Amino acid sequence: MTSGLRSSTTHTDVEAIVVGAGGAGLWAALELAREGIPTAVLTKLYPTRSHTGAAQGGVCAALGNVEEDHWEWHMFDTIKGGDYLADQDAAEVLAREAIPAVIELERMGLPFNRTPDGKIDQRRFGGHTRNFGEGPVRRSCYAADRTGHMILQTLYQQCIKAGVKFYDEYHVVDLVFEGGEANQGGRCSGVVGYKISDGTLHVIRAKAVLLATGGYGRAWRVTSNAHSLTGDGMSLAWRHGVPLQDMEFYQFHPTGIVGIGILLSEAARGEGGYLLNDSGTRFMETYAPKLMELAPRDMISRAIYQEVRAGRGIGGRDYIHLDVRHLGRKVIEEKLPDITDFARVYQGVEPISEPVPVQPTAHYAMGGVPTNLETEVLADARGTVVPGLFAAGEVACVSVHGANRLGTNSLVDLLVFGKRAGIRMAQICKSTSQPGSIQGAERAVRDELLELSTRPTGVRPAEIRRELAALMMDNVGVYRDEALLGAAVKRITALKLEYANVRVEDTGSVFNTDLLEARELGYLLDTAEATAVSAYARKESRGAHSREDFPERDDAKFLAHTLVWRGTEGAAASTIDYKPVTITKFEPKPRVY
Amino acid sequence: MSGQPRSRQPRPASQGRELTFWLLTRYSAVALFVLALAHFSMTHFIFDPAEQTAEWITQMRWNSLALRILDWSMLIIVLTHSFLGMRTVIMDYLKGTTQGVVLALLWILAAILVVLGSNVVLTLPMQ
Amino acid sequence: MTSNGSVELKIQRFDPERDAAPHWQTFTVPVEPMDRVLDLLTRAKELFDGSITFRRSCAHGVCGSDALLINGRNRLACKLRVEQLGKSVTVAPLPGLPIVKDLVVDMDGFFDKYRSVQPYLVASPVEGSGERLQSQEQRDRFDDTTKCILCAACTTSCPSFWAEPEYVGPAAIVNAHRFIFDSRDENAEARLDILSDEDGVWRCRTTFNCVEACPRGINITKAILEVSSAISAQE
Amino acid sequence: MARGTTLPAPRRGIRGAIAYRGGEGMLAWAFHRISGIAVWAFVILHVIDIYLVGGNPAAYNELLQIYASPPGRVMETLLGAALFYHALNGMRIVVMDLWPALTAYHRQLWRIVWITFFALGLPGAYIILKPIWELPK
Ligand SMILES: Cc1cc2nc3c(=O)[nH]c(=O)nc-3n(C[C@H](O)[C@H](O)[C@H](O)COP(=O)(O)OP(=O)(O)OC[C@H]3O[C@@H](n4cnc5c(N)ncnc54)[C@H](O)[C@@H]3O)c2cc1C
Ligand code: HEM
Ligand code: SF4
Ligand code: F3S
Ligand code: FES
Repeated sequence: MTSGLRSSTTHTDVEAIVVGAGGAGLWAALELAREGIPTAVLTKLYPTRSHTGAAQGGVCAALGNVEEDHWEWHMFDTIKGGDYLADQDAAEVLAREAIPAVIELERMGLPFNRTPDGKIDQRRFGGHTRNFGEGPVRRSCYAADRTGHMILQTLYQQCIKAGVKFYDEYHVVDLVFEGGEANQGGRCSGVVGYKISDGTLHVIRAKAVLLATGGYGRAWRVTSNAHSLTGDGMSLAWRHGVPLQDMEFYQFHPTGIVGIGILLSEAARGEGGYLLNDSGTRFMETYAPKLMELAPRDMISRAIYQEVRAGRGIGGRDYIHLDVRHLGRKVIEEKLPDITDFARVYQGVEPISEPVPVQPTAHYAMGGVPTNLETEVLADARGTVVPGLFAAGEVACVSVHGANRLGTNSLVDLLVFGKRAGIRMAQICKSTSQPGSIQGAERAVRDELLELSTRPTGVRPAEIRRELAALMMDNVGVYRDEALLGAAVKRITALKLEYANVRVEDTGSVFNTDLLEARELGYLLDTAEATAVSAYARKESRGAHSREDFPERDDAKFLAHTLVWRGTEGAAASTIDYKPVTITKFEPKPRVY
Repeated sequence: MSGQPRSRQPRPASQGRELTFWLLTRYSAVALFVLALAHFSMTHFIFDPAEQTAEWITQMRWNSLALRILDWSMLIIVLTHSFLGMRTVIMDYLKGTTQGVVLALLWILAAILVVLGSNVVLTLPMQ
Repeated sequence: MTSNGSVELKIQRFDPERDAAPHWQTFTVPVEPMDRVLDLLTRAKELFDGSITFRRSCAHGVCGSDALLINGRNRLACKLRVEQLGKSVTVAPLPGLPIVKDLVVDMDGFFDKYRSVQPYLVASPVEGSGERLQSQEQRDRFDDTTKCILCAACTTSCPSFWAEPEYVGPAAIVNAHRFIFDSRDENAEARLDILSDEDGVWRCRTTFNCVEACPRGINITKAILEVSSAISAQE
Repeated sequence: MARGTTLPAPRRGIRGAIAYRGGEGMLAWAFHRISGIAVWAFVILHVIDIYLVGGNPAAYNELLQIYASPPGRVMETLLGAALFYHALNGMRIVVMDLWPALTAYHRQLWRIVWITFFALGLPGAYIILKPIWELPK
């Protein structure tokens, strides 16, 4: 009987492991290489395929190249944008270190657009303001409409230059702990990687392991996220006793292409595009009379839902129109080339003469694996560090984004905390000794994979995945309430049971994507569960989390981060705890724009 | 498979040979654009092939030193250009030892043609 | 959305653990109005045969995972609407690279070539805490070639590459160009040297298949010829 | 790489070129190569026959009869066509080599090649072929 994996196992020793080669992972790898730490970067995609490359908008840093700007302003915007749930010490680090990080990127060769005097050019972006909210400021550094692409390329190039060792197309299927799980004081001592091209397992031992695996947007049906964003890092850590933080805060971007969710960037509205309902009215008048289409993402997404729910979606269906026709051909083609291209290719719509159908699309996880400012993973609300385990990028929750992330701040997060991760890991590698032998550490996951790939009958993973995605869209979407969330938690638990019976058709050991997709579905179910459970427990509305049964923000009870631990296998009972928000400079105020 | 593909080995610094060949092909192409087309027009449009017997050629065309020099330089340029071109074609479609053998034959052929052509254009006595 | 009927999806299959040679398999796949070829492949995998193997990630033409030979041309499956192809769609792996399984090819050689042109900025350190200066004109000089997503559609569409797999190929040249013409870089000479060897730029025969295949609309041939000119200017 | 399995040979070389649906550029290249090889073959012949002008004039004149015969003229016309196409397209390439920006207009250049080819080539062919029906048999 053949199965998805081969019996041989390879053992390797390094000092540091980076899982994931998006912006966060690459920068960490680069710092480690600079310190001469033997490092292995494992990534299930070729590094340049990582989703960091999809980011268009830009990366904010208060360089003040085109007008006055200060990191304190950036910090304030980040905190207010996050509805005061962001940890303010973290937001300060973010805003301060964004500046040297962007400069360093330039020095690494990133081709930023330039001002007339040759400096990095900057433009406006939603939610970024001058003097604590007085008006928009030009803070977003950009490279045409492909800033993320250029960040990814530049960091990868520098890694090549530095001779970083990549394990391309290795899917990390497990973390290895010694001395107990994360919540039992255990230390992370390595990972188990599955080499996609030949189905062999690779056990790699190290003193420091970084999770930089990105988000889990594929849990929703309509999403801007890549097929590969399945919450691997979050789920693997969760399975080993690490809690997940603030999972209920998931950002929906208001303007995704109907049905498939591909993002039409905020630039369309920045340039003056309208949002219209079925009767052709600019409905944002009712919801944000001052800012109209430039209100924050969470507000607009909610407004769209309200319209659709009131039957004012286009043709009574679940989307509205983004209209840029009045901007004229020149503006549309020159300033919004991506949107024009996407609308043409993916919808067959000509934005110059037709309005573009859009709907909110699942976009970004504010929550994730809890870490401190040094990117060390935390085991509990008291801040106990899990030795050897680190997290940075979208997989992590530091928390800088609080309850709602501002545009461009995710890229800043990758750079600042990716770099910090590398530096901290290098320190740890220099000051600790190699963990004990991890021979046989792959046994558990080998059994799981074998079981999964040799089950003779069962449902197709695609069926569960489809149902999960629809469920998350309907019940754990923009608007939530007790009934929806309760039903979601129940259904996810049931789906997890069904998942125990999925059948993988491909029995080969070479490039078995069928097996890996089934495995990824398991990660998605975990992250979906954590999200639904956390959302159910948070009885207030804050940032991206909108409870119709609790429409107000409740600072008295919920100015706190949610931590959720995974229940034992088969049981839905996850444990929840809360930890206080760090407030340094800015007292929480109502969030009005 | 024998050894590593070349792209994984450190690449030797270029000796400039490929560049030279590339440039030679371009320069000779431009020259030929004039020479070869003029030659073809002369032999086919101005005169008719039927008129151009061996005697006619020796008496009329090669009675002028200028025309002889022209014909000879064209011979050399055409041979340079077309044999460099054939080298490319051969290197594209034939590999390994076959390639080496055929290329060697190609250069021998080229040398023979230079000798044959020069022999008649340069050494035939003027009338 | 309402169903639009179905199309014949012909896929080149190859399982190294079972097959001696690639063969074709046809599926009748239901299709929705805005479907792209990637949606068809995904649906065929979900509905009919989980072992159909291909790479994909971003699903909107920015990661470069799913360049395939579709109806005789190299295209990104996620950027090509089925409706533009008619009722029959034929999908094969990128030509000229070893097949690993079904539509997945071995890209190692491709990335080796990319790495061989030193695709990274080489520049002496700058003083102070600020950025290097560069005018927008200097920046525009190499804008086109910064768009590359390393999808390999170009290199594997090139007759010169099919003829000589050691040809460094358009993708690598594009990425060398990106640095050769960057005013901040100080390593142009080394890259020009690399690209002037037997397997370098001279193998380009201005066939333009690469340009037509490039999902990012890069004028690759122009970049190649600019590198050739730079080499001849340097000598 | 998959252990223990040989990778199937990818489509390469001439077979790859035939299977791929290239555009104008690929056609231009294929014609250029074919015409180049054809003209090269003729050049070999031509150098040998010219050698005969000195070496064996009688033999040369006999050969000339073949060239001047109707089939010979058709052959010469085809040769002229190959040379003319190759020359025009060769200039198209050289022009782009010199001014890479012109690559953006390679299709237009390709069209110019064909317009010139027919505008000058058809009258040329007429002149070469005319004797077939005008000369006394
Ligand atoms: C369409 C779109 C546009 C965006 N635009 C912006 C913007 O303009 N500005 C902004 O600031 N943010 C933007 N974002 C958000 C931002 O791009 C992402 O949050 C960020 O890129 C995440 O980077 P990362 O390094 O954490 O992970 P990613 O770039 O997602 O990389 C994840 C890496 O982990 C690897 N990996 C995952 N699982 C495994 C596993 N099991 N084993 C091995 N490897 C694994 C993957 O191979 C990959 O290399 C956008 C997001 C999207 C979807
Ligand atoms: C008269 C006899 C000629 C012969 C026998 C000849 C032959 C050839 C051959 C065999 C090639 C190689 C084709 C390839 O690499 O695919 C070639 C290439 C070329 N020829 Fe000619 N040619 C002739 C005349 C011309 C003329 C008159 C021109 C142009 C004005 C020309 C321009 C070129 C160019 C530019 C190339 C290079 C093509 C490339 O590198 O892609 N040739 N020639
Ligand atoms: S140049 Fe274009 S076709 Fe070639 S790898 Fe880059 S993006 Fe793909
Ligand atoms: S297809 Fe090949 S021949 Fe040149 S123009 Fe492109 S690299
Ligand atoms: S899936 Fe990313 S380019 Fe097609």
